[in-house]
Amino acid sequence: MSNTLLPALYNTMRRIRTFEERVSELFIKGESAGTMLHLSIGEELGPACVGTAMKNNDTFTTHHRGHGIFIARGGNPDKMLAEIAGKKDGYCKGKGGSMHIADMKLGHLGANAIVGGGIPTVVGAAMSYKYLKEERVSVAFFGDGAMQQGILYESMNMAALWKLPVVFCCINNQYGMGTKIEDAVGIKDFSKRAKSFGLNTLHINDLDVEDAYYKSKEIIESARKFQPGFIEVECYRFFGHARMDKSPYRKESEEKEKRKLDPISYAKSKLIKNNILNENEIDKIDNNIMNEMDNAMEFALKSPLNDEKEIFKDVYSKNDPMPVSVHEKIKKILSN
Amino acid sequence: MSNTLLPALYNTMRRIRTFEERVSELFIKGESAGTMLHLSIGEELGPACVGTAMKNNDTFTTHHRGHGIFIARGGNPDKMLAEIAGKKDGYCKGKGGSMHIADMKLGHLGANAIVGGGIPTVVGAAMSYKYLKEERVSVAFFGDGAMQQGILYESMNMAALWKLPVVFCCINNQYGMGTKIEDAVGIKDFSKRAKSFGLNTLHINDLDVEDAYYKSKEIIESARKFQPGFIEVECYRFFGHARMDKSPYRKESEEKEKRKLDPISYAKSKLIKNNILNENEIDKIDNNIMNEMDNAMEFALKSPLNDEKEIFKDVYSKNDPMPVSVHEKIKKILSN
Amino acid sequence: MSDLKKNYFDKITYRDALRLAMHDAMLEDKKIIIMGEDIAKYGGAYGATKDLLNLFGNERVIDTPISESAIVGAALGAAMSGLRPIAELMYVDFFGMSMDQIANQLAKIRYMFGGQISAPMVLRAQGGTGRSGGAQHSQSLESWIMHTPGLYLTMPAKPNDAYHLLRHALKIDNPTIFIEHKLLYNTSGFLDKNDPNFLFGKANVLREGKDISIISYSRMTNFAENAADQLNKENISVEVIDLRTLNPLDRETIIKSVKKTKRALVISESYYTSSVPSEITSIIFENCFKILKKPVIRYTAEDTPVPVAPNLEKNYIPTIEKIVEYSKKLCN
Amino acid sequence: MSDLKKNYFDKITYRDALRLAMHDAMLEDKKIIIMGEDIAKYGGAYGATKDLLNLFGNERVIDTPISESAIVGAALGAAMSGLRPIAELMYVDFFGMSMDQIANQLAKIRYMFGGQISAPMVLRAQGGTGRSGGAQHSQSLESWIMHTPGLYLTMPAKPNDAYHLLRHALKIDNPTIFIEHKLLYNTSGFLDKNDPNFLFGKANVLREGKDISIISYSRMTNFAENAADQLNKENISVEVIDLRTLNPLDRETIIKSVKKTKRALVISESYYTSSVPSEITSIIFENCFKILKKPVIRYTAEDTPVPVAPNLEKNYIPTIEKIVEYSKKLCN
Ligand SMILES: Cc1ncc(C[n+]2csc(CCOP(=O)(O)OP(=O)(O)O)c2C)c(N)n1
Ligand SMILES: Cc1ncc(C[n+]2csc(CCOP(=O)(O)OP(=O)(O)O)c2C)c(N)n1
Ligand SMILES: [Mg+2]
Ligand SMILES: [Mg+2]
Repeated sequence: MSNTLLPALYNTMRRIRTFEERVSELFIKGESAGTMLHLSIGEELGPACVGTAMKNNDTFTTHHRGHGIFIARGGNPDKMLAEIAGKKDGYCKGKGGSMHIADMKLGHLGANAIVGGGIPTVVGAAMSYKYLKEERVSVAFFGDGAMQQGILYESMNMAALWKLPVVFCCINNQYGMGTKIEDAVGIKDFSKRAKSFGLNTLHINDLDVEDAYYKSKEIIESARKFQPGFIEVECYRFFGHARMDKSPYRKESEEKEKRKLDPISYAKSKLIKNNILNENEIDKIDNNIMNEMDNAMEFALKSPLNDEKEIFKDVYSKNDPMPVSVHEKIKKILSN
Repeated sequence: MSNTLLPALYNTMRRIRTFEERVSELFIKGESAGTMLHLSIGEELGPACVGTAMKNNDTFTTHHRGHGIFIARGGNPDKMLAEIAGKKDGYCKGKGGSMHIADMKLGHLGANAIVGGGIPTVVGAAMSYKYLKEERVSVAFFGDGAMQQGILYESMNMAALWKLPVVFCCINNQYGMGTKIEDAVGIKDFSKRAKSFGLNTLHINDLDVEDAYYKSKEIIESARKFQPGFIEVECYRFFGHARMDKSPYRKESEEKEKRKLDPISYAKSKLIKNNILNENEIDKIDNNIMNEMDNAMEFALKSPLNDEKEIFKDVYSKNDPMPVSVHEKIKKILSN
Repeated sequence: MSDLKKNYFDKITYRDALRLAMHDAMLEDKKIIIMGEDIAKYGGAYGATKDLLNLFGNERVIDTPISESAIVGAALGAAMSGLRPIAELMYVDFFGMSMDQIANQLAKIRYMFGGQISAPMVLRAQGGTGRSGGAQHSQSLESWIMHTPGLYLTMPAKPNDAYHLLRHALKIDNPTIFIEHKLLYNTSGFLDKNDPNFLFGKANVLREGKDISIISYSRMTNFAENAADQLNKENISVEVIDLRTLNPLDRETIIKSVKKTKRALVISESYYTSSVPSEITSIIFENCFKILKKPVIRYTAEDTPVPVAPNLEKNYIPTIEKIVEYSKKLCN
Repeated sequence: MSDLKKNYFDKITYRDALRLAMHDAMLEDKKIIIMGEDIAKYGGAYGATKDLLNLFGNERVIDTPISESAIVGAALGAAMSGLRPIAELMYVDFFGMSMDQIANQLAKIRYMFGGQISAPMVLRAQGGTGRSGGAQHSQSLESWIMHTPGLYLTMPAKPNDAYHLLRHALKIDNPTIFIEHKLLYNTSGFLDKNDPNFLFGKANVLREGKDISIISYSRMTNFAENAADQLNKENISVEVIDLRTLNPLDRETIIKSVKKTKRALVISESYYTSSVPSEITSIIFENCFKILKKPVIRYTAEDTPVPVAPNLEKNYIPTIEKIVEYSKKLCN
């Protein structure tokens, strides 16, 4: 056990939470592009442990609730918040928004707004790594909802059949929108499903991020040796599904109870208990993160809007003509 | 054990085989509608045992290789062959052909040319039976290829979640076109997959149709009590994938070997050994079936072609206008 | 929902008109069930099925797993077996997940099976831009559906039509794709439950005019009306046609109108190419070719994915100002 | 495949032109892999990938499970990660199974991700009637694709074009949907590997004429040529245009031709409504409106599912006789 691991994991989790709080603020300020903002507050453990266990060159896709994962993989909060605000300096020039953040340089093959949509991408990425003899693993992150999308099973089968360096990582936050997992599946034991397709499995169901890190690492390293894996991280979505959702479909008492299972508080206690960091040191970390995220906020708010022409860019490659605008077409017809 | 069961099962299997031989003949005569004819020769055990274990009011869908299943469920060979010939007297007026035979009166909710396409149909049918309090089971038949289609897992999950009277029945003939099952899946144990979704399972892997019948019956009756099930019947596709396919992708020696595993010969031996029927009696059964199928052939060949107007019928309900033909549309434009 | 028997003049929302239609239909016909993601407890992503769970119970109002393909397929199976399901896809963008069940199964079973069986069901979905949903949550994919024989297709713009179209679709035997618009739920208008003028498959002439016909459907109808009001002030008399159903398509009303006005502008929020607007443009040209004073103009969204940035999204689709401008140009 | 460097004049089949294109491309570019159902050992349902497994091995020629959605998705992932996959769907009818990966992912990733990445891949599929495949194995679904911005779309009619279009598609960065026709594989024609006239995105004027333009693509091009020959004998001079690519669409060639002939017939095997032919019809009307002598006619398959019965299937799509008849009527 190292004395730097838990602080690093704590730092990551705290950065995720603080980032998401800023996203919320952006929304409240009326500066977010739309309201489809899915926060990972309460779910920081999975992104932190799996994200940290991945290596530099490893790649991943995420679901719509993907901010946390990308933060854990080194995503730049400035460009992320700018993207969420729909601004020019965002990762995707504001054209993708919260649900489509991507960064090829950091191996982020894309967030996806289609439940399950980004899963086969990692199968293909892994085919490529294997063929090109690159020692990389590709990880698909998705929610418990995607466990009900057929494409997951098609992808699992391919990964097992072709022995690909792939990990499927399910962030099971107990809900798909307002539907409790019990109302969405016949049997909750997802590892059993993954095993039946031939995957290594890991089920994380407690609050110790350090422990989860070591276990995740094993799965990822097995995948690197062509034994694909599956990780389920059970957690709880502390707040509503998206920013507009007040969760009327679940009891406040449930929320209260479940919010006590906070991986960040747990890590903090452990840091203190094990004499790795003291309260002051932790406060300092938290403050640094606050500053970082304040700056990101400022960056996003200051970032300019896109030029109208941006609508037509990036549909086809730079070598090819851009689509002709409807207005140009009409002009031409009228001038006939 | 009854003394009428095995003869009945034998009869069904023999009828299936003889029917399929006629389909082949129809093709050779150049009288079939197209060449996409998928024969179930060698695979008669599954249709016979599961088809016989189902009750009168039970319903089913089949895959593209569905003739045998429908024969086992009482399908009329006259109308089936006429359909395969694309004739007016066929089950679907020749508009559906071999891959879309259906008969609502006999509970045949349709053969489907899309691998996996007919699977969720039985989930919906079962929802209906449960809601209407009808004691019916709906069975989806499909090939091993459909085990790789996501929709199967979506359907299994729904069946388990809602405790529906459904059975999923995989006729595993070891091949999907020219691809051996080993080259299509990571792990061959399909029951494990089905179990992980919450289904009762049964794996049939020998030649005793009587035994298979009793086991299938249990699964079906559990389904009737709202415990959905899964049956895999392992068998071997004796001939090519469709009528044009000479199976160059597999060794003749393999075929020879595997064709020895003939459920019909096995049943015949058992009938004789157990003194249920003697050779002569069996020959008589076989001859009757020959006659029956000869008549069906004659019926199909004699059946008239459809009128051209048939193209436009059955797109919308009888109360609604038929689609206007392209020719009518053009005529009108030209007359403007 | 206590005031069921009331008529609503100028005050029911599009959302409530839909809820009421489902409510009234379910009261009348026990074979109607509703199934979809978060339509029961949550009441639907846009609230269109709110309270129905409490009123009709979880045997008839069914939350499903997130399995679009099986949702459509199961609804189809139920429709073939004695029920009359309403299935909901949360966004039309999810047609992609279920297109086989929609286009290869639902649309074709009656035909493939020689008329033995029909699939009396309604598939509700919701489309359009306006909430920065991005490329995968903002599309208008009616063109795929209109290109699929066997499916009826309706896209109401008004609460009254939403009510009656849905009620009607729940009485006929043809599978109907019923597409709502995310920005219409909060709009309101009158509802006349006994509307003597409503006819399924008939377009609605919302404004009579003599200088130009503006033809559209769904949310763009409201844009067209707004533009027509402005144009009226400048003495351009606009005929505004709301198609309401795209299949069946009321060709007669379109052609009759353009034969009168001799000018036509087709407005849609879909992509430009190979689309519903291409179809309507063709029909008008084909039938009014000799008398048209100006070429028909189709004004649509751009042939690009939908951008998230609100400033881009706004001009990505037709704007009222531009509808006015193009109308004027056509009337020059 | 020993005669690789040869040119084939009047003797290569469409099937072999495709095989050769893949072969030549794979020799040149190690990043090209092929994946699909039964494309390796079996050589493809229509033989278009025969022998490639033996030549390039199972690391590059990959039989997949029957999982259309994951096939397209995995190819996309590989294309984003350094490879240049050719994925095959056995029938265009299976677009339905994979439409989310095609239309929501493949078509949109470049845009959604702000131009960071592209998906340089080709998705081959095969469509059309003629083998009694029925409603789920005989469709022509190019209209769905043409209605999806972000996807290039090609539908060659001739071996030479099949070769060059595929070669080109394997060099560019845009994802290309490449649709073949089941009845073209056995047809043959010339192949000039160094064809100086081939230009991607350019329509091919197969016959120059002055009385009428017949515009089509894929198998219908051959019908058009055949009709043109008959019409020629009756002194009607037909310009036959083979579009070859539908996106990009060569509007200029279409418009230029019709401006000359003043009459146009659009032929396609797709459904009639809301389709590629609607689009082309609109474009011609919009741009040639004033000089057209007759309305543009679009002659397509019927707006019904495809029937299996061979006698019905034959007249379900355009016939050469009727193309001749309608051309004459337009030239009256
Ligand atoms: C294919 C598809 N179906 C439905 C939706 C709408 N939707 C967005 S998020 C969501 C819930 C997803 O639940 P889960 O996968 O558990 O992720 P979570 O939101 O809990 O992180 C749904 C139904 C979608 N975006 N894509
Ligand atoms: C969705 C879909 N993909 C591919 C095909 C083409 N196809 C027809 S049958 C077949 C093999 C199916 O194998 P299996 O399910 O094992 O059935 P079998 O033919 O062995 O009875 C394939 C790939 C299809 N019809 N539908
Ligand atoms: Mg969840
Ligand atoms: Mg098989």
